Amino acid sequence: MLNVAPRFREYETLPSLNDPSIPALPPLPTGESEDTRRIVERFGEDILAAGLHNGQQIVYVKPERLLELAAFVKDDPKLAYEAVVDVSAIDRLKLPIGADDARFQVVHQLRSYARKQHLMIVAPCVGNETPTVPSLGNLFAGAIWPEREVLDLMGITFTGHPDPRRILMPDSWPNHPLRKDVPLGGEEVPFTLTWGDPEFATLGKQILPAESVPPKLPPGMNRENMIINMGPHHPSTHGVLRLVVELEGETVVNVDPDLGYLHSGFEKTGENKRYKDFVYYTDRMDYLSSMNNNFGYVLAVEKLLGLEIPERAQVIRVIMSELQRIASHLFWLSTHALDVSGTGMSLLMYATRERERILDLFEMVCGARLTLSYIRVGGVWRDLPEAFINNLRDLLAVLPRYFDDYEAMLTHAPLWQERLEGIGKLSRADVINMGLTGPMLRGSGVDWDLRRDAPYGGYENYDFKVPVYTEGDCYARYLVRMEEMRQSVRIIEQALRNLPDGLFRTDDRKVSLPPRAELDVSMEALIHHFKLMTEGFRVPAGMVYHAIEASKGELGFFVVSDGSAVPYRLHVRGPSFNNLYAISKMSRGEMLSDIVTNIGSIDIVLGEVDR
Amino acid sequence: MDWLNLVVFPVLRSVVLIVVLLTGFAYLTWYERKLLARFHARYGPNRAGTFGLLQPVADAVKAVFKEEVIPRHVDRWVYLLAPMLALVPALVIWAVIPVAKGVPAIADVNIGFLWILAIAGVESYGVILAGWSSNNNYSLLGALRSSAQMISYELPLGMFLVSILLLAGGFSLVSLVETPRAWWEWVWLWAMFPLFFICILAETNRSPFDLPETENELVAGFQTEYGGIKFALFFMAEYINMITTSTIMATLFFGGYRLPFGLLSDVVWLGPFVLAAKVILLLFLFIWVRASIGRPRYDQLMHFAWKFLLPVSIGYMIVTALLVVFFK
Amino acid sequence: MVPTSFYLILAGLLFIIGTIGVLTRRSALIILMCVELMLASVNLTLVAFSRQWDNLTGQVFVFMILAVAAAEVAVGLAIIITHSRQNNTTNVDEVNLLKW
Amino acid sequence: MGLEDKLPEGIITTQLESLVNWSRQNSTWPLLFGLACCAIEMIATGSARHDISRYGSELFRASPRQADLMIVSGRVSNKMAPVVKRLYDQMSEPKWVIAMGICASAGGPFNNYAIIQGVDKLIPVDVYVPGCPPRPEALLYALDKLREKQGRETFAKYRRNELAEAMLSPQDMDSLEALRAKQFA
Amino acid sequence: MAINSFIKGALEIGKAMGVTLKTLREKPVTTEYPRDPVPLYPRFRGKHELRRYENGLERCIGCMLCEAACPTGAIYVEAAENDPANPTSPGERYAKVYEVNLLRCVFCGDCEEACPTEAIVLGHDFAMANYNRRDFILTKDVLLNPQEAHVVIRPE
Amino acid sequence: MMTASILFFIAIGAVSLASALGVVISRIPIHSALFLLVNFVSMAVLFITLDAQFLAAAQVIIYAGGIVILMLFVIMLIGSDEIRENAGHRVWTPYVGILLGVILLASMTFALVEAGPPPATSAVVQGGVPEAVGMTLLTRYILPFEMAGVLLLVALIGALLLARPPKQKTEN
Repeated sequence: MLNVAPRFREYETLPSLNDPSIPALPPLPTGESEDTRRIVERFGEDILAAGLHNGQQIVYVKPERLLELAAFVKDDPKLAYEAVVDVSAIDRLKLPIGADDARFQVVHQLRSYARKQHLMIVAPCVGNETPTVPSLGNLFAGAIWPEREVLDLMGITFTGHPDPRRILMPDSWPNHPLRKDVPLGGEEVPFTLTWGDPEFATLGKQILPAESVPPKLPPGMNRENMIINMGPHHPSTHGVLRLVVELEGETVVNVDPDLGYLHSGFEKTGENKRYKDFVYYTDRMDYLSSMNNNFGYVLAVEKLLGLEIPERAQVIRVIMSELQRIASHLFWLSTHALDVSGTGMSLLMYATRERERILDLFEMVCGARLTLSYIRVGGVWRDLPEAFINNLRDLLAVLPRYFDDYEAMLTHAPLWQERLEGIGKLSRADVINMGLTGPMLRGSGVDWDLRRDAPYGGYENYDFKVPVYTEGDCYARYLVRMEEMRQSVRIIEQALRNLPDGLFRTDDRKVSLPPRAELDVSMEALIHHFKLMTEGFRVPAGMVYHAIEASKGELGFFVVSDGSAVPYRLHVRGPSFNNLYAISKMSRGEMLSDIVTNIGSIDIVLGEVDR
Repeated sequence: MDWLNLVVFPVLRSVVLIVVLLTGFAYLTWYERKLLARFHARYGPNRAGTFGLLQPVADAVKAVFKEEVIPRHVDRWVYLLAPMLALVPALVIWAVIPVAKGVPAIADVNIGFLWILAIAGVESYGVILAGWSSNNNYSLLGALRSSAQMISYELPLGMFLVSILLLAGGFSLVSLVETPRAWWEWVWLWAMFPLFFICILAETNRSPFDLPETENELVAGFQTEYGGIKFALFFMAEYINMITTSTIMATLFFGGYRLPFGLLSDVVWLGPFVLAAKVILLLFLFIWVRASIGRPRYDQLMHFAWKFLLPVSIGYMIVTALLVVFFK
Repeated sequence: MVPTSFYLILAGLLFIIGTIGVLTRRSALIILMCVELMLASVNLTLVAFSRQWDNLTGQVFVFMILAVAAAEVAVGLAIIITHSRQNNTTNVDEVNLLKW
Repeated sequence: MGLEDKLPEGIITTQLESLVNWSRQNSTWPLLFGLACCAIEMIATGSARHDISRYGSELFRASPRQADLMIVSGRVSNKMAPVVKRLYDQMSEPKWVIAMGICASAGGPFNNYAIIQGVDKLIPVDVYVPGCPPRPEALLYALDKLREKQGRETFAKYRRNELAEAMLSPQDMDSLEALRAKQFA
Repeated sequence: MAINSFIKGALEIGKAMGVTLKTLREKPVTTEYPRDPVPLYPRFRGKHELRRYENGLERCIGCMLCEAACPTGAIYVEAAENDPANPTSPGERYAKVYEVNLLRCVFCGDCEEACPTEAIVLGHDFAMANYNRRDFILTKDVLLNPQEAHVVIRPE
Repeated sequence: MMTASILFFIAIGAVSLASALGVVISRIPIHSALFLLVNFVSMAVLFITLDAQFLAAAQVIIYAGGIVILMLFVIMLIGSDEIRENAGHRVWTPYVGILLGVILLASMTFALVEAGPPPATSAVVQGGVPEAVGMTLLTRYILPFEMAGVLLLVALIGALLLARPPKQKTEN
């Protein structure tokens, strides 16, 4: 009916300097570690491969023994992998795999907090069109939601899954979008050339009908009680989260989160964009701490590239990351105060007022307020402007005073304390089993901070305290975040003291643009410039999971490269997504108002939850 | 002459009063928005007229010319009745408040205190019926909260009123203002003012006790389904209630239309201005509290009423009775 | 001055309406309301008589009735709530556990 | 519609019209409705530094029945589309829509299966704001643009429901489902 | 003890009210946007502009590198051979069509970075809101002749 | 003035009768409660015409401010579904009810007619003011007054016990 103008321009049609190579499989792990040896000893033939790859422990296991392996690594005191932090899957359709090789692989990321170890378990799925694999959901609560996500986006059936429903896409969605045979979708970008096309002729005038289907009652809910739909349009769900709440009086009997109202296809988009382009997309995931998102993504890619980063760039990254953490926490504080305390509450304005000053600094450095994409592969976008350091010093001098003001308004205020203390209680065992991270973890007595326990980006050089509270309630999480802001100020101060001179991005011309001055004098620089701008840089085939401590928790990027300039598989482990799982457990048996407190306390950003 | 006294004067007075109150309401919204803005370190409305002084006019005209929607799922009559029920008590309570020496707003009845109590009792109907008739779960929860909250806080409020009544020795508000009081009476009275103020906050659904409409939990609570002029009526009711209760507090605690130490007590026309000044100061308190204090949870609010305020108010009443018996 | 008989007639009519309500309606809540209606009509006669005979006893009686009414409503509503919680109805016809 | 339906046409109406338009310009209450990144900038617009309250628009109403302006701040996903439409339908006339940011305006960088490529496929948009996300000042500028538009409105528009006429007739309409199917065809 | 905690709570509330009162005395931090200019930092990236050389020639040589670099495909360039007698740009080719779709642009600055001749730059104009979707295609005309010169040549 | 006050009385009386009928007739419990409220308020007005201001205020405070709100609360709590009035068995009750009512009405009319008009009102009671009622209550009728207090207390406790949710097995 409607004709789409045939004007698609692919990057490949542009002059590229050497041919794109044939996609390669990520190489198998080599060598071994103590843990993999122990696992191989126990499971023998059923371990397909085990060892180290990019410095990570990886175990490939036959699907029929996956469950057993998971139980073993969980319970064995010498392994003690207590938590599943992420589950993802790879559709290997476009990779040169053998005919009898499984098309889908499920990848689990396991974490041992006691031993500070990370383990990746990969299991191929049985069946290529309707793949199945055993579910770890009964063993690790933290696997339930990620598995639902894989089920939804990849169409992999998890046998024995406690709650096998779609999670992000509408129930009626026709396909599983992350499969490689499903197109990206979207529409052509109009220019004056194509404005006349029938597709665009009706823009702004054609109002499409969109019937809303009455939602199904989630399992386990009783119609006799009052069912309340919180969201997707609700002031306190921090975006478009929908919570189906079953109430008895005002007591919450059951909560069922319904996600996907902001599902924007980040992963699929990432698999269709060059590595250099996806940095811009990471901004828009957790839009409150885009710096951290950039950081995490860039570190993962750099790990694949095996790139060394100049010292100055490292320090700048830390400064930015910590500033972003403060900004994010300030925004959390303001919205949390708003949720708990009401619209007139001044704290909303005060915390955003200080946040604006940080955003000013960002604008000065990055030219944008929110979507910064400042941290790039190989370093940072530009060097710090001259005035930046002084402005930052000024800000750092006053920030602690502002924090004192906030605490004067909240910390011991009786109403605030009463609203938060004992609300949303989570025990230490719970948070670990549910795979929660960040302040959720530290508020429940787990002394874990990736910056300290798995240092990245030079964090090992800084002296800072990781606040830990054992109460596990909203008040403890509040205290954790307040203290984190103060610690971030400390880190930035240290970083400012030791800010070295030097390059702000690597001079490896394979990934980093040559300086503008060189373009006019050096042919080689010009070639690099053209190549980086058209094709981007190539990343060696491999597989990596890299996690950083973002302001909301562990932000992990799982990247599979086939050697080209576009990621083959790009999965994001968003802290909000996994943390949000706890909302049901936190809110059950509490009051309706406490749901709001709990959401605020989890500190979710829907862009990251739904991706 | 009878007719003049019985019908014409009261009607005239009510008209004047209503006009004053509506203007007061309009500028209270402006006052609140401006003041709240300053508490928040910003400017507040300044586009409509100088200093945004025409802002209330814009709001009002807009509300009047907004489409009137009656959702299909509501209980039509009750839905339409509710905003009026919310507004009327806020207005009629004024009947007994003295605004100047010898000039009650409408009438100096000998049951002034009881009148206040009685009207406070029916105030909650608007909210409750709005919540119920909207046929919306959020509204219903708001209505339930409202009814429970109002009943709970009416008890300590009544106790406090009775205590003041004991001190005053009569039901008339005029005589309450006119009777001179000993210094210890004032001190004893003021000691209880914060608690009385808390009750008033709860009765007027003002932040931090705005639980029936808690935006962050119940979307807009009982008024979720109301828009246009009907919503404006609720808005009006809330703000006129603020003015009314401030006036009551000014009358009960701060000598109403009288200046301290009996200054200029013969200048009758000064009365309304003195009263207005006191009211504005009290309204400042309302807004200041809103800007500074978080909101409790619904059950905590109830606990506070029953487990703290009620016993304290009963104790206060007993002590007051003893004081009156032995010292007065 | 309105003659007392007017008040009495009004009270009587109200009382009868209340009675009819109690007898015809099946919802426990509405029956309770109708009982209140009857009580109120009695109050009216008492106050009217109090004025008629210039005697405050009538008003004191009304005061007592108010107290009784409050107590009655509290207990009655409590019973209705409990019952409706268990049987999910307020229909008095279905309250027949004691029937043999 | 509201009162204006019952008014005769004439000079008084014109005078009234400008009064009403002025009032609408100065008391545009937005719907408290945030979607994605732009919502954060929308909140920032309300914050002390940028202070949308100067326009009389700080009363973000959570209930669509009390709101005049819908700021679609962020990307609208396929799952969200019916909700957005429903919210818009629940707002009472006169109502306006600002598509804040490029995602709401045209899909922005999310040229993919999940995002509706422009919210104007669902609801009529009055002002589009480019930027990803637009600065708070850009939103304020859009608000100024909207005020300009509000100033030009007439009662007749609502009386004759010109808005509806401007839209295509139902048989020309394509449904969201069809659009979706086309993407995967 | 209830009374005791009440008094303590009252003190804390007093402290909170003190903080707000303190702010009341301070000057608001608001920037009165349309009246006062917005303080923008040099690196801020707003509306696109095409630059010329001082002699009036266009800088753009139609290399289409910006189009390739754009992560969202918001730029469309069609190059043509320069008329040697009356060149539009100093190079061999120039951009016959140069369009930016503002509603797809994320203002990331990659085009600016990619451009070898510094022809396309992101200016400081952020007031781009408009009524019609068709108004958001910046044609070469518009790009070359911005209403006000917002161009900031960044030192880097 | 005589006629004016009688007209006033008739108007209020009509309101009160109509609202009473509304209580009985209306199908939706909330509407019944609202009619009840109107009835009580009109009753309060009648009390004022009878010089019983204190009682009028008390009527509003207790009935309107307390009882009806409580009823509304309960109706909202247990859901205000309409009750099937024509429940299969016992279809005859309404008719018998109306019949009984008519009989009652007839007998009362008869009694009134029989008794003839009561003597014209003699004194103007100034006893409606709170002071007088209070004095009477706390002197002559102190015992009933105290008893009423006890009654209310007992009712309170009773209501609490009755409405307490059935004990569930908490904690599992």
